[in-house]
Amino acid sequence: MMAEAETINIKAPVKLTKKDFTSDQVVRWCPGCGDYAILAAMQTALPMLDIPRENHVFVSGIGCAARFPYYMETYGFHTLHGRAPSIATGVKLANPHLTVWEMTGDGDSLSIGGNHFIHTLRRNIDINIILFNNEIYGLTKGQYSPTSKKGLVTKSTPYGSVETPFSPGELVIGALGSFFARTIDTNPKHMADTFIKSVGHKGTSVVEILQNCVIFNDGTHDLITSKDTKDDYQLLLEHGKPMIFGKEKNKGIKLNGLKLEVVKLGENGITEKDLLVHDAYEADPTLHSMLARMQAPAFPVAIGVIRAVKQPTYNDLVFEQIENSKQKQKFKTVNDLLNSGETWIVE
Amino acid sequence: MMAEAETINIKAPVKLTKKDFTSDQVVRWCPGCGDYAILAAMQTALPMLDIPRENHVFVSGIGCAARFPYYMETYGFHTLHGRAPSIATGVKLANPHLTVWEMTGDGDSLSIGGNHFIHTLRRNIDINIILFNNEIYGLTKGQYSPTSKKGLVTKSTPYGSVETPFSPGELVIGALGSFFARTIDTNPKHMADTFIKSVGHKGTSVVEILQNCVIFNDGTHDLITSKDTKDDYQLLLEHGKPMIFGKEKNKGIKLNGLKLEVVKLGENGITEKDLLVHDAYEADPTLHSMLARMQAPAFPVAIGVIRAVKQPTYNDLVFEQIENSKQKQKFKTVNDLLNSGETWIVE
Amino acid sequence: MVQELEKVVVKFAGDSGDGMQLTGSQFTNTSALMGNDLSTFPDFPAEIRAPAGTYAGVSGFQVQIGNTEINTPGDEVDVLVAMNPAALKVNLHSLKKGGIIIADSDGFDPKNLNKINLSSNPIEDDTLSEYKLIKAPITSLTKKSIEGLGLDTKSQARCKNMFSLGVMYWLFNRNIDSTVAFIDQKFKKDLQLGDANKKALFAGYHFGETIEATPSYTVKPAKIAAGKYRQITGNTALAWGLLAASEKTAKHLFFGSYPITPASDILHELSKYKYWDVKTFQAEDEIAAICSAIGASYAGDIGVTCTAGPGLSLKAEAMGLAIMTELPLVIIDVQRGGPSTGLPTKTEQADLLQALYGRHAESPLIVIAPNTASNCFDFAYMAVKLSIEHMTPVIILSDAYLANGSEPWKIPSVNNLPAIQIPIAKFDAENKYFPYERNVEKLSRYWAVPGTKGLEHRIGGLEKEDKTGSVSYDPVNHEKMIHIRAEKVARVAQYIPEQTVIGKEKSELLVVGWGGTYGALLTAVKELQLENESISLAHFNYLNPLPKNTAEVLGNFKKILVCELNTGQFAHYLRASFPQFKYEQYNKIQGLPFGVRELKEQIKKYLIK
Amino acid sequence: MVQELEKVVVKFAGDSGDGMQLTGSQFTNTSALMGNDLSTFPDFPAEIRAPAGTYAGVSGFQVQIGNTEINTPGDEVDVLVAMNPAALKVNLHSLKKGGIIIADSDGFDPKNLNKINLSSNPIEDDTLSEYKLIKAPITSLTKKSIEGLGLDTKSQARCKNMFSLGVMYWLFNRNIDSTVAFIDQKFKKDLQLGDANKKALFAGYHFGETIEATPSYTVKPAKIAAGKYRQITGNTALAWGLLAASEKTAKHLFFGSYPITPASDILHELSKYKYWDVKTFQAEDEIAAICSAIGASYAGDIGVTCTAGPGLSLKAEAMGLAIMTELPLVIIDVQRGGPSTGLPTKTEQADLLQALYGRHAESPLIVIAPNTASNCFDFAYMAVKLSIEHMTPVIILSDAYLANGSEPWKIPSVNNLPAIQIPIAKFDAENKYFPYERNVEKLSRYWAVPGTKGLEHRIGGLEKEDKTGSVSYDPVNHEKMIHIRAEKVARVAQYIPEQTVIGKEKSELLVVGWGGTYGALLTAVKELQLENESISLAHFNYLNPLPKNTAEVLGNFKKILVCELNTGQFAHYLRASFPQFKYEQYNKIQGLPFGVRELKEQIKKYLIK
Ligand SMILES: Cc1ncc(C[n+]2csc(CCOP(=O)(O)OP(=O)(O)O)c2C)c(N)n1
Ligand SMILES: Cc1ncc(C[n+]2csc(CCOP(=O)(O)OP(=O)(O)O)c2C)c(N)n1
Ligand code: SF4
Ligand code: SF4
Ligand SMILES: [Mg+2]
Ligand SMILES: [Mg+2]
Repeated sequence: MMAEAETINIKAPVKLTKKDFTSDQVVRWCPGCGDYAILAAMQTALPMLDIPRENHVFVSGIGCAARFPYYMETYGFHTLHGRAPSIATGVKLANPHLTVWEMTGDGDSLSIGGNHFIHTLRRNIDINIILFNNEIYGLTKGQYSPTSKKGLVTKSTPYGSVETPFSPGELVIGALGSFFARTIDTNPKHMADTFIKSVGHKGTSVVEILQNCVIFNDGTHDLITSKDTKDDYQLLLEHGKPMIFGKEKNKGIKLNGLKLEVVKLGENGITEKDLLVHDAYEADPTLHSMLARMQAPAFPVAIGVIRAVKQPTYNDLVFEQIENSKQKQKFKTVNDLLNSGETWIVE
Repeated sequence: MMAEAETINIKAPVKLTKKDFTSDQVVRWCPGCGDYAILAAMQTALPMLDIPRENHVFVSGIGCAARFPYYMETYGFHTLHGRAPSIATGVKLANPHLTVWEMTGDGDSLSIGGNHFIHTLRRNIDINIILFNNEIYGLTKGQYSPTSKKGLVTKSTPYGSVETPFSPGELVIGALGSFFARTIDTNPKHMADTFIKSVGHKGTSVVEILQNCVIFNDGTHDLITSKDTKDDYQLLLEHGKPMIFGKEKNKGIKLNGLKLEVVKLGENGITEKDLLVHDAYEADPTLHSMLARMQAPAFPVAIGVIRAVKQPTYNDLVFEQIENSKQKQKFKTVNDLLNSGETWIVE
Repeated sequence: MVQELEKVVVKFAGDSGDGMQLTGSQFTNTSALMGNDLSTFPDFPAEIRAPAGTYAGVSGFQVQIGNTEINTPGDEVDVLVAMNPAALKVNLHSLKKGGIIIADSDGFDPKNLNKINLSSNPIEDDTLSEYKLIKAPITSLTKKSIEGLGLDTKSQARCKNMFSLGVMYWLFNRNIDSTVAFIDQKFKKDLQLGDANKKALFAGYHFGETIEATPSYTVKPAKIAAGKYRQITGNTALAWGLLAASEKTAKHLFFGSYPITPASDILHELSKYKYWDVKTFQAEDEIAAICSAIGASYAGDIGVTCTAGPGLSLKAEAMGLAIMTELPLVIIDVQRGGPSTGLPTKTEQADLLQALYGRHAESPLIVIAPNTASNCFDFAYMAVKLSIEHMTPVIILSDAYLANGSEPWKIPSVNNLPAIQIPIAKFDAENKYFPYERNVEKLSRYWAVPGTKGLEHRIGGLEKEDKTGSVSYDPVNHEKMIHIRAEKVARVAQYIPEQTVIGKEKSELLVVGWGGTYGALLTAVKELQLENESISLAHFNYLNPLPKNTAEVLGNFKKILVCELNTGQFAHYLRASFPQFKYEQYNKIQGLPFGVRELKEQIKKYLIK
Repeated sequence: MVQELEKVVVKFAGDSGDGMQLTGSQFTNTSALMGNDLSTFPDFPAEIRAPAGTYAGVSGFQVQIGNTEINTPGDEVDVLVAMNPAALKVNLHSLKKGGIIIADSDGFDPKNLNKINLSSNPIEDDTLSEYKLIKAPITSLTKKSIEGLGLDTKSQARCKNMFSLGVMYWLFNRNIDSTVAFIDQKFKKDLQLGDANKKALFAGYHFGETIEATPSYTVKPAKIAAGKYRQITGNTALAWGLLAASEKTAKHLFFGSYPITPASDILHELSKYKYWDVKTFQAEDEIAAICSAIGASYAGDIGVTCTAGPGLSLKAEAMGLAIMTELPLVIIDVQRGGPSTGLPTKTEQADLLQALYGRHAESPLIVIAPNTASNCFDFAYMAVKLSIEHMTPVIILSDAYLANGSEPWKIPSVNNLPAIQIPIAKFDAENKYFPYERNVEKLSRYWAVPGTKGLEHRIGGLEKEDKTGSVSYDPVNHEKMIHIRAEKVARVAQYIPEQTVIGKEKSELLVVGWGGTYGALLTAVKELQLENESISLAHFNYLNPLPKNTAEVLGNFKKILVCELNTGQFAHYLRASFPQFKYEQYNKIQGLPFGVRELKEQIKKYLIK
């Protein structure tokens, strides 16, 4: 089965260029913030899509990440903290031909916006949620977020946080999400590629970006992203490919009963054939959930499209109902409606 | 490993009886509503616990289900639509010695209250959430809810609902829930038993009750609950027991790769040994998730405690921090604090 | 003997499960078809189906019909149908002395008497000596009438409301045909049940004929304006007004809502019109509901959201966003009793100050209130018009009384509704589009809809720079924008009708009201005018901004009496807006509409010179 | 030559990353320790760290120090430290003609000039000819001074704020010791960096000495009341006031909050005091925050929640629940610029009407507002006292100006704070506990805490029956309860101080203010009084209910001028409450506090006879 993610019309950037997607606003993130790379990746990706500029709408909530729309020369709406999924839903239902992006932070979408997030996923509204996960509230100057590691000392947790962080991927799957991918602010090509795939997916796409906040949570993703360790702690998933990783490409992921395990190729007779082969399009979420859950240092962290399952979208179903009901329209005009049912004439 | 659920002090109802837990308020549910049986089961269960009556607090949101506290002769707080988890959190943190119940409907906790629901689970606040799932908004007279079956025709979906329903168990697990059980309004003993187990669990316990709304969604659980079909569509889970079901106790659940399948004992050489044995205390959520996901008619629906994993609770961790910090208290009194740091004397 | 009446108030009361709402509507429909003017007041409990026989379970439906203009469902009941003791007790206090009671004597059994702690049976002792009592064994007669149809007991019991309706039809010489047609239609898939209902209806009718306990009555058609009429409730009228606006503007309606009593029926009604591209989105909560509507408005639909008090509280933050981004948005608030969950099924007018001020910081918006069930249609339409033409949110304050009450409505033609100008921004290669450039008269900005080539732009909740709409923290710009937003709303006064006065323009006492209390105030004032009192009524529909002649109107009277179903919110607002006048108040806050008699009594206090 | 000054206004301005807030605080601390009275005004951008060198990135810290009473951070700046061209340009308009500018000449490089589109360098051309300009190559001198310590360039650059502080210390003859101690403490884990900071500080000091470009100044200690003093900001004072109330009542503090500018620091501060059983709960949103606080109050803690405007909007519904269930609850709103996201770091007083009316239906609660950074302590304490003693929610309206500004505070003793009576319900076998039985004077109900044997009861958001607290839909009971809840809040007027007047009790003009504008209004009024104007000030802390002598106070003046940082909300409220008086208004809504000079100018308009 070929998923939508693969069928998207990718064309050479003939008409539009990165510059066409760059607005005249001064970018106001802290120097060194991972958000710059995300912006650049987006501005690189969009010209590769066969979508007119005016059909892109960037909706965001509140947070550092949520400043994103100001910097894109497209339609943009910087809304309320946590409410971007609902605004985006309205935009998509008003005009399903638009490509709707939701740019959001871990606080914006998983803390105050958690409910809209899970309901959007359940409904499978065809929007692309780009989740900047810096595991901190950046804009409010450094409180722990629902993805902060347990024990983290922040302004609001001087004794260390006692909360277990959400695993965005698991939450997405628990909320019946049809698309989940993970990428990294230090890998521009992979980001751009993932954005394109998210557009290709019909339904709610969630792209988690491991993003570094240099000011309030510097280095939180270091183990996964830094030059020295990344090969050992990133598992680059590609559909149809075996799950191999490691500096020497000699480690792999194997299923052991209902658990995953890291194995070494060559050791104990393990060969590539023993490894799991990634199937992003499998409807059953069991393995996707396990992959999303993998955490360093016990496991490598899965990067790439973990899940991309074709499921009817809310917007398609609504417009189908609209079309179908037009076949058996009860009233032609509002005047007909007003004059329907029991009426009487006074002379 | 022995889970808390098993160690709870169950004692003969010496001092308290069902009557002691019955308030003087007239019960105002529709005749025939499943809620009556739930009330009776709760009033039967509580005397079996070694907990003084004044230590029970029933918190609820808004909905038919949420009327529950009025009928219990305990402390009770009928709060706001969707907000019961937050109120309950405040109660538990103010006084961790209280046994806090949250009585809620599918709309109350999964629609408007979804965010508080998942955050309560993530934090693992030690409260017991009893979720009356009638797959409808009862109190507002019959709109579809986030658990209504796709296609359901209701007042707000005259053309049928286009939304995929949440599976409460999967959502609980996606939100890192430590305890999930399912029970049925037609089985009073099992309900009472499950309530007791939920109290035994330290952490957020979610008990989903398949509840019948006679007025607006009559019979939605019929396949699972009716006399004729229930044996074939209920899988009664017990920790340590093989997963057997069916009128003739001749069907079972077997693992096939990463999927579950229904098998017949005796057919194709299948014996009890091939069946899965339930382990509610396994920390890895993979199998629990699969069990929670099983749906009739392809599968029987899992009834009983699906997951009960010991994990630190938010409240315990907070009170630990409080105690620990008392060892190295920086100031003795507020006066000390006011006089600390840089001060100067004006003469 | 048939006695002719000018008007009569009838009330059907029984258990929630007894079908009294249906009985009441049928009686109403038939009377409407027979040409009466009328007004209804359904009154049901917060519980879906509270225990049978208890006070909590009583469901009532009151209707006043007349051959003259009828503006309220009536203070006092002339004829009460009581299906059980609880229904009798709850309603007795509003029954006119000498009024008629039709009691289902089967319902007055020991079990039901017990439920409300009655030791003696009121239809047997002398409790009702001041009334005309018709004891009818409705339940058993119904059963008897449909014996042999093979219905189960539950279905049999469900027919008794038709029996009582039959009795009333006989009593009031009503035409039975339309109800027969209704039954045929409703039970077209269960002919047996349809048959049973009809049998019960006729049995009741014949029972009335047989016992002839009282004279029977008739109410002649009212002399009302010629035309085609129908009945309509406030909630339906709101829904239809939105549909009309959508048709007129050729813009799709997007309705984001979360169910809540007493507003949900608007969602139910609109969800039927998918074929007119109406998108009803049942959101996960009120915040998602309003935000989806804002998103839809941003993308070019007519965004509407709808709720009651608790939901209005939740929408406060998002209203601020719509104000800042200057997008059209209609917010319907069907007011109910509060605070908090309060009295969810009862009526009240206590959300006014919240509608005016219930958002952080300086955030003015338009507030309007319909005053009859039928003109809910006009104000829903008007809300869309104002919201789009002035690019600002509009709150409609309806209430539970208007929402559920119904009245005959002379059907308007959509063709005659005022045009709606849409300030759409178009691409123009010569002139750059600035999101906050404004129409010089209205100060409204122009609506640039995503998907339009060349108008790409960014908006949001941070303060905007004048004209460009860029984010601006400039102090002077902020003050300027605060004033522009306020002035934009203030200028709406130039586009709405002036305030009218019913009665003399200048006189002794001006009664002031707003919204759903119109029927009662009008009736009271007109009756007093007939009594030659020097009194007029100014009933407000436009609350913010107030009509531009408001001060003038108020200034023409020696005394002003503001009557509201709250503790005096409109009076408070008028006092702050026009402190030069003195305002007296009459307030009631019982979850009930005003009664005409109580109003007249109160008003008279201010007429003593 | 050392010149003595009565008071002086100093402003440090640079990039967000330049450490100007720290420099400002150190200068303030030292001045406080040297006995000056003072007032500060930190002013930072909404961005965490906007691009270096841009206007958006400018972060400022203003302080006025004096040997007399100081109530504001000052209108006009005497000495401006500008680290780059953007910082200079943004602040130049408020620099006094003839004032001193200390500019980091290294920061005025082509790159930075370019960023704000300057073609000519203002410290080289004649832009600053009307000022005294001290050009100091701060960046390069700093680097030089710490050469050889082996610091990387980034760390080196971070020391330049200490250099500029050193220059200022020399200029104002400040004692350098406390900053040295501060550095030692701060860098005790990185001695190298500590060393560098000290070296830079001394280098700056010596630079000042060396160039001797101007006379140096001194500001003698102020003659203020004897006692022990400290500095405090409004946010810290609010936090500590709550701690004091917790200690005094021996009840645990539960603080449920969701971070939001400018309120988050209260959460940060309180989260340190776990050892005093303070539970800070960082909720998932504002609704969960207030609800957790309500739950905690219900269970016997002191429930507090804290937010700014957008969050206050979100809490509206839950406030209604606390009102209906009559539980203690303190809601802190640190006001900021709006509407919507607005100007998140700027000050404003525009949430007043929302605090008064921003909930559905009739839902009165207590509203109070501190007026100085330090009396935030007292009003936080008072909020807890009123909330518990009267069993009703209390809103505290602070603002961004009070929140971040600091002033010297004569340290009070917790022992002297007024006692707090807790209306706790106790089990009594003789008398059944009724949840809605009331204290006859205050009308407050009694608090029955879960876990108390024999007091099991149920409460909730549906209307309550008088006394029993059972759910009641009774019309007359509803009206009664509405009135009781209103009267309960109204009676608080008997328990709060009467309104005082600064100046003559009876005179020509009464200036009226409330909350955070006190310092500016007081200074303006006092200066005018010195100019022999017939003027007094009534500054309100208790907004609902108003002090019981309010009408009396207002009635003693020929004219009343209400000054607010909004479009006139308090004036509107006074007009509605006491329509017998005429109110003039002066309003400013620029995200900035009042300046003394502008106030005097405006006030004078009403003093012309
Ligand atoms: C209703 C509301 N509550 C709180 C805030 C304050 N606030 C703004 S952004 C934010 C959290 C930002 O965290 P995140 O979404 O992770 O974004 P980041 O800044 O880290 O990119 C908070 C709490 C707000 N603006 N509105
Ligand atoms: C803020 C708010 N929004 C909406 C409502 C209306 N409302 C009350 S209960 C309910 C849904 C009830 O459904 P559920 O939780 O499934 O409970 P059930 O009645 O089915 O037991 C709704 C929408 C409300 N009371 N408050
Ligand atoms: S605070 Fe963190 S996330 Fe925000 S702009 Fe700065 S570095 Fe980026
Ligand atoms: S409406 Fe449904 S859920 Fe509610 S009380 Fe009636 S039967 Fe029960
Ligand atoms: Mg973040
Ligand atoms: Mg339900």
